[in-house]
Amino acid sequence: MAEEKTGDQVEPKKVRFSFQEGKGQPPLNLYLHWCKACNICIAFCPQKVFDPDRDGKPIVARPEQCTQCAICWLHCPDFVITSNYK
Amino acid sequence: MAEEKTGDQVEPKKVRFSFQEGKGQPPLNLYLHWCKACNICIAFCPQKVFDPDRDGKPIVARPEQCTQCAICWLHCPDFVITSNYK
Amino acid sequence: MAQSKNSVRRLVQGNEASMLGALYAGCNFFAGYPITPSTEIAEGMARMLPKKGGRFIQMEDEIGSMGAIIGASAAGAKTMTATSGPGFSLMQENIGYAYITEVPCVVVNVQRGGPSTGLPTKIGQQDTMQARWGTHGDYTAISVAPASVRECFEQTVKAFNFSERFRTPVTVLSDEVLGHMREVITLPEEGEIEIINREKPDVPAEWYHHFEATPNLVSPMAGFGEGYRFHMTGLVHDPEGFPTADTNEIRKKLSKLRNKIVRFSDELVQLETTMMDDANIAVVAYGTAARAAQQAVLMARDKRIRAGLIRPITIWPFADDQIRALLKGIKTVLVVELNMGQIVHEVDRLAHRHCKVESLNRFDGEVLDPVEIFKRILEVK
Amino acid sequence: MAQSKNSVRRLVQGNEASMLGALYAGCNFFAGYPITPSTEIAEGMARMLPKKGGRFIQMEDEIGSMGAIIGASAAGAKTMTATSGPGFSLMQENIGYAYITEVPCVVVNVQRGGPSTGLPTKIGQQDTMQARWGTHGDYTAISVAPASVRECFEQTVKAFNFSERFRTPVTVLSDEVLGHMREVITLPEEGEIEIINREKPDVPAEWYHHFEATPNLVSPMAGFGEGYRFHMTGLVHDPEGFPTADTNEIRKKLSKLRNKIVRFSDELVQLETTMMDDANIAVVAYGTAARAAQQAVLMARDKRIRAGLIRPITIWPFADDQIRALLKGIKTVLVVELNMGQIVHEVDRLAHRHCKVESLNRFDGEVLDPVEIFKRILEVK
Amino acid sequence: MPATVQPSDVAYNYLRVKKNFPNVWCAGCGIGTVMGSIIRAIDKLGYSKNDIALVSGIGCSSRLPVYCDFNTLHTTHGRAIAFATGVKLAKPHMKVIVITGDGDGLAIGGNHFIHACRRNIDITTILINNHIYGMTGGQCSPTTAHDKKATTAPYGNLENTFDVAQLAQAAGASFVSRSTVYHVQQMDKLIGLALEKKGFSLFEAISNCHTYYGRLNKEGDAVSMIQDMKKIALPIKAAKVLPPEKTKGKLLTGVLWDVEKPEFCSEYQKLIDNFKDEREKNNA
Amino acid sequence: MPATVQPSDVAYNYLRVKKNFPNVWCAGCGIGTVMGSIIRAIDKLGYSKNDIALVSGIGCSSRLPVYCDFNTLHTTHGRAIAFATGVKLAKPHMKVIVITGDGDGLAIGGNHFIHACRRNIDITTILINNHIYGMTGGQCSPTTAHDKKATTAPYGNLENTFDVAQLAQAAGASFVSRSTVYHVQQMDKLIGLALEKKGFSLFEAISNCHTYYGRLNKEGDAVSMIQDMKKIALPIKAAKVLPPEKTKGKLLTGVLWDVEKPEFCSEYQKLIDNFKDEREKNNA
Amino acid sequence: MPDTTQKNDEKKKSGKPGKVVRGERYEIRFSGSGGHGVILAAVMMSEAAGRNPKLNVIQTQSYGPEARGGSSKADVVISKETIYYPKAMKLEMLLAFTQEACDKYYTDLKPNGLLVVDSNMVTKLPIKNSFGFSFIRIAREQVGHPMVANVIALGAMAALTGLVSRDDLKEVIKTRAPRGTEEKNLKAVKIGFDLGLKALKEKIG
Amino acid sequence: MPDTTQKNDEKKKSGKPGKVVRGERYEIRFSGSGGHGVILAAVMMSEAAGRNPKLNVIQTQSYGPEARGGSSKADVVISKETIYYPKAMKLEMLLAFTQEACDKYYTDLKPNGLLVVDSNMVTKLPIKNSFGFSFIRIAREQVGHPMVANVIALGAMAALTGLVSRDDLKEVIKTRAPRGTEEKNLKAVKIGFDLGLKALKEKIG
Ligand SMILES: Cc1ncc(C[n+]2csc(CCOP(=O)(O)OP(=O)(O)O)c2C)c(N)n1
Ligand SMILES: Cc1ncc(C[n+]2csc(CCOP(=O)(O)OP(=O)(O)O)c2C)c(N)n1
Ligand code: SF4
Ligand code: SF4
Ligand code: SF4
Ligand code: SF4
Ligand code: SF4
Ligand code: SF4
Ligand SMILES: [Mg+2]
Ligand SMILES: [Mg+2]
Repeated sequence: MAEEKTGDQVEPKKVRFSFQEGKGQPPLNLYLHWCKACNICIAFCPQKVFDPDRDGKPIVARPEQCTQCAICWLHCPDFVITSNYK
Repeated sequence: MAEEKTGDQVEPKKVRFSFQEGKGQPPLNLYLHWCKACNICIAFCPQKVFDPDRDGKPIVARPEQCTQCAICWLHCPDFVITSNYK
Repeated sequence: MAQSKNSVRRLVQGNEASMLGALYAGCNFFAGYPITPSTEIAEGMARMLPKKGGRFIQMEDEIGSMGAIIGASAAGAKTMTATSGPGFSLMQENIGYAYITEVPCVVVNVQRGGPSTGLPTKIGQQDTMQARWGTHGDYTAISVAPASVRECFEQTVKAFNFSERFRTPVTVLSDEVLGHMREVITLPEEGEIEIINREKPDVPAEWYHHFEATPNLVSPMAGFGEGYRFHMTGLVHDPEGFPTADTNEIRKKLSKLRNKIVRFSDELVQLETTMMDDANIAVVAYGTAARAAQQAVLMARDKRIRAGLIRPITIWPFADDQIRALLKGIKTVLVVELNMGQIVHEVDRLAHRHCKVESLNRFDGEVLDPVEIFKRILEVK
Repeated sequence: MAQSKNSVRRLVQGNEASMLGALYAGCNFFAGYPITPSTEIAEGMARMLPKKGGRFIQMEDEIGSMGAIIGASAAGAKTMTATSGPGFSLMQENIGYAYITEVPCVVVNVQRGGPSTGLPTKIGQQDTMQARWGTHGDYTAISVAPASVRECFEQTVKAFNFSERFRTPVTVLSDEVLGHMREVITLPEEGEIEIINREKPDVPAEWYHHFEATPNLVSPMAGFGEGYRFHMTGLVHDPEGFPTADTNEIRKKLSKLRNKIVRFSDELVQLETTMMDDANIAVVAYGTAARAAQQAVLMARDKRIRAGLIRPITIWPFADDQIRALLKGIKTVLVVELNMGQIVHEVDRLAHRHCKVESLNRFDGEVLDPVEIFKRILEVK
Repeated sequence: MPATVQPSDVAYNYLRVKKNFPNVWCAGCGIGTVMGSIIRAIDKLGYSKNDIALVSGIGCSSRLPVYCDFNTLHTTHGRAIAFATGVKLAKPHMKVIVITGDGDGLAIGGNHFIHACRRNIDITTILINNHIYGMTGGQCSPTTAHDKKATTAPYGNLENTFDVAQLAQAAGASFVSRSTVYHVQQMDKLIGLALEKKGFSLFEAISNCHTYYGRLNKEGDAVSMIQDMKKIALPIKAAKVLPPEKTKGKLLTGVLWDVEKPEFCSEYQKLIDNFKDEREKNNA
Repeated sequence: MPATVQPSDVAYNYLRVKKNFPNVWCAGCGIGTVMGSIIRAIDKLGYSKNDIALVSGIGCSSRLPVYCDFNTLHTTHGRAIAFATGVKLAKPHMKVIVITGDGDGLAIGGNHFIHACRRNIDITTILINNHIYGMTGGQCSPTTAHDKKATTAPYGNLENTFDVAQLAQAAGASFVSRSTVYHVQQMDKLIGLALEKKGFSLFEAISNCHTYYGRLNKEGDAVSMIQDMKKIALPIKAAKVLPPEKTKGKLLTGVLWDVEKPEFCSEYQKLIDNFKDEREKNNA
Repeated sequence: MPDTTQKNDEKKKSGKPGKVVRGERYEIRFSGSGGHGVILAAVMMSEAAGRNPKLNVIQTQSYGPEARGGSSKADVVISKETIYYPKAMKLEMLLAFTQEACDKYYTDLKPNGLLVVDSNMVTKLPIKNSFGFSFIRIAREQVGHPMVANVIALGAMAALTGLVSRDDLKEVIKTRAPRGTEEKNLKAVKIGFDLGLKALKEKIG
Repeated sequence: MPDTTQKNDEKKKSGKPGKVVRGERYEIRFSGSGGHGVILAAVMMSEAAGRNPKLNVIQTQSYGPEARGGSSKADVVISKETIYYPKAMKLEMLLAFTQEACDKYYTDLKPNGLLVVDSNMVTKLPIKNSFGFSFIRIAREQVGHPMVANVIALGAMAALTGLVSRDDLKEVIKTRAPRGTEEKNLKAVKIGFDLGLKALKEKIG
């Protein structure tokens, strides 16, 4: 029960997913129709993967940095984010 | 807080009131109109002062034994018993 | 006649009959909170239900009791609660929830004298209008009022039938005298009274809509845990059960609540008449008051007064058409109630122009005496 | 005109006006539980009362709120609560307690669409009958229905006045549109509207009976802690306030509850008419619906249709005599309500034989449009 | 007469003797005994009758106020504390005492109870716990022990019970105490302490309903039920120095909880006073 | 992808995606996050959707069930537990989950809450505590801290708060746990444990209402409120080994209480089975 | 309700209603105070009478304002015809266990109605047509239990009215008496029935 | 309610009612979604209009089914005569912050009614008679706060309608703007008013 010890729920992952611009699929899918631009994913992503668009919704700006740590999709209150790695 | 220690609320009194048949007033007054013959006073009097009458209401049978310990009047749920000693 | 076990004549109390009627109708869940003079119903249920595999729970209050029977009914049970005035008032919010979510359940109100704590051990018929208008918002209510121990049984069965047939809460308006009275009666045997159960869906779960529009306006009803997953809410909702703000859907939903009952009120109306054929003075009374009125009508007939009795058993929906027809040619109608005048307003609406509407009311916790009523018949005739 | 601070015209919301009206009337205690669309009243009270030395409390629910305002009124305060349908249903039991113990207090019901949770942010006028019949037992209710922001203020003051004058709870039937609407108005100045306070006893404490029989049927009322020690109970009681089983006393007590209001209903009835002098078609409407109806009547007059408007402001007791008189000579009466038809039943009772009673109802959370009403006038005229 | 012994007739100064007596309770019902304690505690504290309000709900226990010559309010079932809250806020100088039963105060009235605890409003609640609904004829209450019988638990109660004191404490009450109708002098004292406490104070009086609870559970008449209380009670002070096995199954009595925390009426008064000060400052 | 990381799209198997989305909650409201946890916990336990009932009252949090493809019942304000009790007793094999808020579950619904605890009926209650009434626009709730602002506490809250966990425990619940919308994986796990517990189990989810609570109390937007949760939370296991001064003002998270006691539905089943046995014996 | 009436869901069967023949109502009241068990006695009387298939029986009671204390009464109405009004109107027979009850209810007796009292409790007899028995004393002395006084009285009244048979009474007592007290109650009812018969004989004879 | 009517407690004053002259209603709607502050703008407009003692003003709004989210609208009705029906019937002017609101409400405009939109948000204009302003962009760029877009729009609409004066608007903003934002809002209203005047001139000129 690691999270009980630290109060933190996610350990930084060691694995780094390789993603290269123009190659393969992006690490995440965003169903932005449901997104309300709350900024949680953007602020909480430890790898700074997202940038906000004009409306404040996330753009996967640095896909190659994503570690699939799950923080963004676990916190997103609107079920916007799904992962492409299964 | 003696009663907190023993769980008992009344210590037996040392004083014994003198009452003699035919002399002075009885130790207690009973307003029997309110009495419901519950038997509490009779059962709880440590000095066995009362006897029940035909209806189960108390009779001050042994007035000379009353120590004015207050048990009867404190317990009587119907405010029947008052003391003549003040 | 070979008597089955049930058909033995026996001395039964009104509240006991209500309880037995519920079991006869298949009630398998009861939640309640004790209150005089209804408590014997809960006590009987506590004793009987576990024996029949049903469940009884004493809730923390009447609000909880009403909530629990709605929840249990949503989950497929046939459910009932019993109470009296103060508890009935507390149940109103949740009764409204049962109206809008169209959940069948039965509420027995063994009426006592009111308002407020009032006269806990005395009779009243003062919750008649409350049974119709007690909760906020628009809806249409069904209530029945028994007048004998046998009817406490029968009308509880009917209440379940109406409730299941129309997917709506139904109130049984009993009263203190009826509830505590004992009569030697023969209880109906199994099969003697038809039992109606809610229609279950026959479509696949994907197609199921909990509030589907149907020709008779009553939607088939699945229960929780039966493979049909659906949503229920006290917000105005669409046929699927989801909240809606579409004025058209709202109008349809609320109209359905009314029309499913109003359009079929002939199925609901139960009315008993005595010697109305040649009557020129009609007495209208229900529940315990009707028994005194019946006696009074007989006394009047003895004196060659052409009195008759109209006794609504179904109080809501009110028997408008039937009573209007019965009052044709009647000179005076005397409405006898154990309250300050409640259904007299309905009769007033229905009375023809030449028909005098009079009332006789008692609200001091006692039943009207037949002689009192008889005297009043003499006065107003 | 030298304008005092109060007489400045300003934009006021309906709920704010109700709140200000209460303060104007001297309300010094408010207990409530938030519910849309009434919450602004509680919020305003929370802000204002401590400034005026009064007290506000948010209770754990509406039952508690109603209990608290009755308790505070028994202890001498002028008290109010505000709610909407679901809360109003929950308050019914304790409202009945206020009836029988004759405790003045004001309940503002800012109506929303029902039944149940219904349409929390939409308008309804569906609790009209509930305000009359919502709690169990026999009693007579007083309710007023404002139709403008200024009237939200005025009628709250009146509600306090009626409540204090008659020692009884009074309901203000506001609605979502009124509550949230803003109008530029001039608030009454101090002294502009008369304030009535409950009559206090002038006898020595030993002689004081909390429910003493008086010529106007309203007993002087001492508060707790004022040297008059008395008993209050929801059981039917004698003039001293002690429970009684004497049928005579019971009859007297319950009759008092009715008669103190019925006999003085002329003091209570408030009715506004527009162009009824030569009308042959009358529209009856109240609250927000009346504003649409008023516009529709003007449209009809433009088309030379002799329409008029009857607007009851006091809903209960219903203005029987006044409306009966106004309907003399009227051919058609059109009752316009934002519900499925509630006071139409009352109008029906009162309409003369030759007078057709029609109704126009809307219950989808929207206000009737003047054009809709106008069209219906054309249809039924 | 020894000074420690309570005079026997103070009660008469506080009873509405002209009406209502003999009281409605069954012969031997402990509620009358609790009433005596309340009256003596008030008398001892020297409060003025005019400043005392007794507020109750519905139940045998809730019938108590009608017999006492105070400001008395017999409300609806379960709602006494809500009404009392109004009384207290309208007349903050008054001593407001709620009289309730285990059904009235904890079943239907449980919510008002825990919220009054939380608010820590200066009300003293005397909860007469007879483990059953007496008034309506012996139904189960939230304090009817598991397996015990009641008319709505004919095969034994399937539910668990509240520990009233623990509930009150967890909900936020600032004073919690308990005794029984056997321990009358302890009751007198604890009620006095509860009344003197600023904040929400609870006194739980264990009482006998031999008519229903006793009969259904074969616990005998009033006398034997009251005598049983003697056996089961254990003063908390004594309990504290005993090993756990000796306190198991015992009913702890005495002051069970006593803390200081913000009290609602005083907090409100501060708010009012602040505004007053502000106004005065502005006017000056 | 590491095995411990939750798949991101299980939720879609449980959402009523065709209607009702996007959900009604404000941008960043934690209720949606709690919904994700509930779904993942259920998925992990492999329960059948048909056997799950989600029952709620009224409030923002109580809107949760409408989005989930279970048997869902959105009841009246404060009454979810009462309705759920009926559901459970009618279909004892079902997993009945109550979704409620601090206002719904503890203010108006406080009584059903404590009684369900007492009865120890096998229902899991997920109480989303945002310390305010969100739905009606920011009024005070029983968990709004003393001195904090709300629209009905414009000068700061004069009342004290419930410690929900302590209240549930004192009232008789058999399992009590707590976490925050910051600690999503802890939430997933604790909800799973609560669901697996036989008896009344509580999971309190601390959530953010930045729209009202945050604005009125200057606690910033969703992100900053959620980040604050990280600072204040302290796992109970860690707290147990810390000195008291280090745990003061902290929000304990984890499993706070877990005991075995008689559960209502099983007790009832025994009663029914007894009668069945008796009948069968008599017939044999 | 009554069979003689028409339900709207049936076809109207009855022809023109003429003069209605109504059977005689036989009304008995049991009265006393809380502990006297008058309701149980009335219930037993009703059930016994109901064993006769030709009789209709209704039993009602009235509680005081409280569930406990105060005087209590229980009425039994017996008739060959349908009983409409369920409460007693004119009593054929009144049993009074207390003076208070006697004073309160004797005026409800028919002109020739019979008053039965516990002669130790009711010492002032308001009317002549009465029987006194020491029910409570006999219960204590002969059955060892004052509580069965009500059943002794029941027996006596059964004998005096002739409405129910000894056997029917016995059957009823077997089912209605609290468990474990059947024997005592059977003994009590025998005593009472014999007392009643004896008194009747004396009166007639 | 209206002054033209008779209260039963007064003496009926008015004579025969003839043809009723009604003042023109001037109806404006502010629409957008949750965060756009359309209600506050409508309230400010109403209060400013109300400063003219000759005008009657009513402001209403409608909430979606929820307290939050969805599109919201606020109406202002202004008239020299008593206003009976409080809701807008035929709009003189409609402000739309979103395309959704625009599409939903433009049909409520009078034949010659004017549509005012945020030209970045509303790109498909359903009618010709319209003005577009970049309210939100201007708010961000010139006031540093997108939140004051509503007040800029208010200023523009005030100028376009000519119903309320610049001074009245200012006064109102001082009291109605959230504390601490007065300056920003005053600046915003000035910008808006000027924008409106300019647009008007261009149109007319
Ligand atoms: C709303 C409502 N529900 C139910 C009742 C019936 N009722 C009266 S007293 C009571 C129980 C009282 O129990 P308790 O408080 O323990 O008092 P006791 O009689 O045991 O002293 C009940 C259920 C009522 N009067 N009002
Ligand atoms: C009987 C009743 N009273 C009041 C309301 C209004 N109401 C709806 S939600 C709510 C408060 C909800 O608070 P909480 O449970 O904390 O939910 P949140 O919105 O904060 O998630 C209130 C008071 C209602 N719907 N019904
Ligand atoms: S999974 Fe989400 S939070 Fe984690 S690194 Fe990738 S984008 Fe960032
Ligand atoms: S957390 Fe979800 S809703 Fe919030 S900005 Fe990111 S994707 Fe959008
Ligand atoms: S005071 Fe009472 S109890 Fe004590 S000895 Fe005297 S009679 Fe007995
Ligand atoms: S305790 Fe009181 S009521 Fe009981 S027997 Fe003694 S005097 Fe009578
Ligand atoms: S029923 Fe029980 S609680 Fe009520 S008075 Fe009798 S003994 Fe006391
Ligand atoms: S108001 Fe508060 S609780 Fe409700 S959805 Fe918005 S942030 Fe969440
Ligand atoms: Mg009790
Ligand atoms: Mg909340």
